[in-house]
Formats: sequence, C-alpha cells, structure tokens
Amino acid sequence: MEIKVFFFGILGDIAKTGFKHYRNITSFHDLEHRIEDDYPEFVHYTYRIAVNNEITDEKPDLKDGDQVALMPPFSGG
Amino acid sequence: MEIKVFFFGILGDIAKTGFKHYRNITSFHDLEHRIEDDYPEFVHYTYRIAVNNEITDEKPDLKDGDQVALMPPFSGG
Amino acid sequence: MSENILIEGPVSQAVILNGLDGFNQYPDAGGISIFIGKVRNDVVSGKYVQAIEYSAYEALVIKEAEKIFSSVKEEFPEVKLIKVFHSVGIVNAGEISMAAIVAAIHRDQAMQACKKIVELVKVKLPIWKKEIYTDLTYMWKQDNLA
Amino acid sequence: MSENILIEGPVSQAVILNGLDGFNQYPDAGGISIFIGKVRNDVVSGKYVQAIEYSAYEALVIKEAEKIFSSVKEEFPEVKLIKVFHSVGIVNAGEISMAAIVAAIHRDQAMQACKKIVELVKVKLPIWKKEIYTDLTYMWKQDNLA
Repeated sequence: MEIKVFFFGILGDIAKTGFKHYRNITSFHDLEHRIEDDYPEFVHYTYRIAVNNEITDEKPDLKDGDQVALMPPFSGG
Repeated sequence: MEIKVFFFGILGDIAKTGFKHYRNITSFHDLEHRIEDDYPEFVHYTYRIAVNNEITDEKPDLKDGDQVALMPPFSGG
Repeated sequence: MSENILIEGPVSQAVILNGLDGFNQYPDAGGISIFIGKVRNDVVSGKYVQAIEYSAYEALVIKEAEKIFSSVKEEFPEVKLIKVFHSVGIVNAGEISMAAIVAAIHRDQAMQACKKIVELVKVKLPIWKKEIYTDLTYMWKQDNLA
Repeated sequence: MSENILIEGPVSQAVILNGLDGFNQYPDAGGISIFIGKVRNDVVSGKYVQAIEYSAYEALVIKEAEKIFSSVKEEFPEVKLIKVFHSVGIVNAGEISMAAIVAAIHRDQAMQACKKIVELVKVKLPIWKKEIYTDLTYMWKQDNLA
C-alpha cells in the first residue's frame, strides 16, 4: 500500500520536506523501518502519531492511502 | 466649625441631596446627632466615614472646613 | 497611571483598545489578561434589569486605585502595567461597565493579578450601583463585602 | 465556532475586536475574560529572540480545538462562548501570537475557563514553534508537556 507521511516541527527540518510518499508498505512496523532508514536522526526525537487526522497512541493498522503524521511535542502559545 | 457632609449611594437618595453644610459643629459626635436629626432613616443603614478623602474607621477629630463623606458598602463592578 | 479610571457611561471598546496601546512599551511582558464586566439582563424578583446607574466618590476612587495597583504589583512582581476603567452614570444591559487589563512577564501572574484587581475594585473602590428595571423602578445594590 | 483559529502572521487587535463582536449576542454573559499572549524579547543563552515561527497541523488543530471547547464548556457550564486565535508563520517580538476570549454568566467561570483554555491550547493543539534570534540562528522549542 501507499502511505503519505507528514513531518512536523523539527522533524520536517531534518527531513527537509513536509511530507513524503512511501510505496509498497506492508505494515506500520514496515513504515517505521523505512522512515528510520531515510532519517536515522529521528531516533533521537520523541513524537506522537496521527493517522488521517486522528491521534493514536497505538501502532495503527494501516490501509492504502492512509496519511500518517509524525508530531514532536506541541509547543503552541 | 463648619463641615461639609457628602451623602453617597442610597444615603444621597434618602437625603435628596449629594451634600449639605453643617454649621456650628462642636465635634464628630455632635455632627452625627445633627445628621441623625435631619435623616432619622440613616440609622437603618451601615456606612463608613471618610474625612478629606481619607477613609477612617475611628471617630475622627474634626476641624473647621473638613469634608466628611458617608459611604454605604461599595458595589462597583 | 490611575488617571481616567472613571468613564462617563459605558466603557467602549475604543477605550479598552486605547488602554491596550500603552502595553506596547513592555516587550518583556508576554501575557496580558483582560477582564471585561458587562451589565447582565438579569431578572430580579420578576423585574428585568434595563440598566445600572453607577455613582462614585471620584477623588477617593483615584486614591484607592493607586493603593490597589501598588499592593497588586507588590504581590505579583512580574506585573508591568495595570489599567482599570469603570463606568459612572447609566450603563444599559449588554454594555460594558468595567475593564481591567494587566500585563506581566508570564501568563500566570497576568491572570492572577487581573483576578485580584477585579476583586479589589469591587470591594475597595467607593462606587455604588443602582439597578434600574424595565418598569423604571430601581434598587440600590449593596452586595460587595470588604 | 472553531473556524479561523489559525491566523497567518501576528494576531491583530482587529481580529480580537471582531472576535469580541460575537459576544454581544449573549446578554446574560456578564463576564468576559481575555488572554493575549505576545512573543517576548527574551534572551536565550546570550541570543536575543527576534521572532517566533509557528507551524501547525491545521486539520488536527481544528478538530482538537473543538474537543477542548467541549470539555471546557462541560467543566464550566456558565460558559457561553469561546474563541481562540493562534498565529502560524512569523510573529516578531512584541507581537501577539495568541488570544483566547471566554464569556460566562459570572466572572469566576469566565476567568477559570479562560485559564483552562490557554493551558489546553498549549498542550493539546498540534502547533510547533521555532525561536529565531537576531543573529538569524534558530531553535525549536519543545517545552509544552501534555
């Protein structure tokens, strides 16, 4: 399946892009590995996950076309 | 001595005036009696005293020309 | 700083905005807390509040307000600026009768100090209010305790 | 109610004033509490803050803001209206980056709810800030804890 991943805050700086398409993804676990391969620096950061504008604290089941957001700790205000 | 007395809030309504001059006053005690004679209804109300724009919780010593204010409980806001 | 506390009639948004302008001189003040009090269209014993008429002992308001500002600044040392506006005369239901604006370095002290200012305005400033009902009867309110 | 939370650039006084206009439809709301947050000209490790650049996950901001508003209205049943404005993009030191406006029947709930709103905005809304210093270096801030 194809997943669009958004990088917010400092993660976007590191990735040098706000989003990236990942193709032939088999699971969330697989997606994590692909992202880590692309951006090994991410392991130094904590972030939460949202899938299709829904924050999730679990490893989500993904389906084709899902949008995944990686969100560092919020710092609005 | 002559004392100018200000009536605030509901006391001004009762006195039907915002202030009144009292002449030949000998003491604060004397002034109180003169005011009570004029406005017997005042005994039903609590009020604080200010002399020359200074709130006092004691019976003040008055001097000629002093301005005395009778102030019901404040209700601003 | 305590000039122009008393405003004839309702406190307008323009007065509050002008008041806010003074806060630009404090670039280290990150939080501004504002309280706006309006006359509610309350129902009191079956009568509808149409307006409140405020009266004040003006000279003493100025003096007591200065004391309030000093004591709040002492309690909240992060506070940079305080402004208070309060109506005298008629304020109709729905109109603004008071505004307090407090700027402080951080939001906690701004909010706490604003709350304290409003409480003190109600109990320390020699201001009186008369509720005027739609049937044109009225009642003096004596509900703020020092 | 949650439209127009995110404002491009600094939050202007005009935006806040327009926000306040909506409050006129609640004549039973006697208290309005406003919090305005500004970018401080802080000194961080010897560098001066020139601006903050905010970025946001817009769709999720709208959604989470609605949850915040619901939970605050549930906790403070006197609350009649809540508005929140938050900048995205560059906000210079001295400029406004957020505003929260809460109207309630009495002042206590207006003030408490406003405080709660501001706390929740900081920890619940997916917004990120980058401090930009006068030497044009920058640092991502990660200081709000949920």
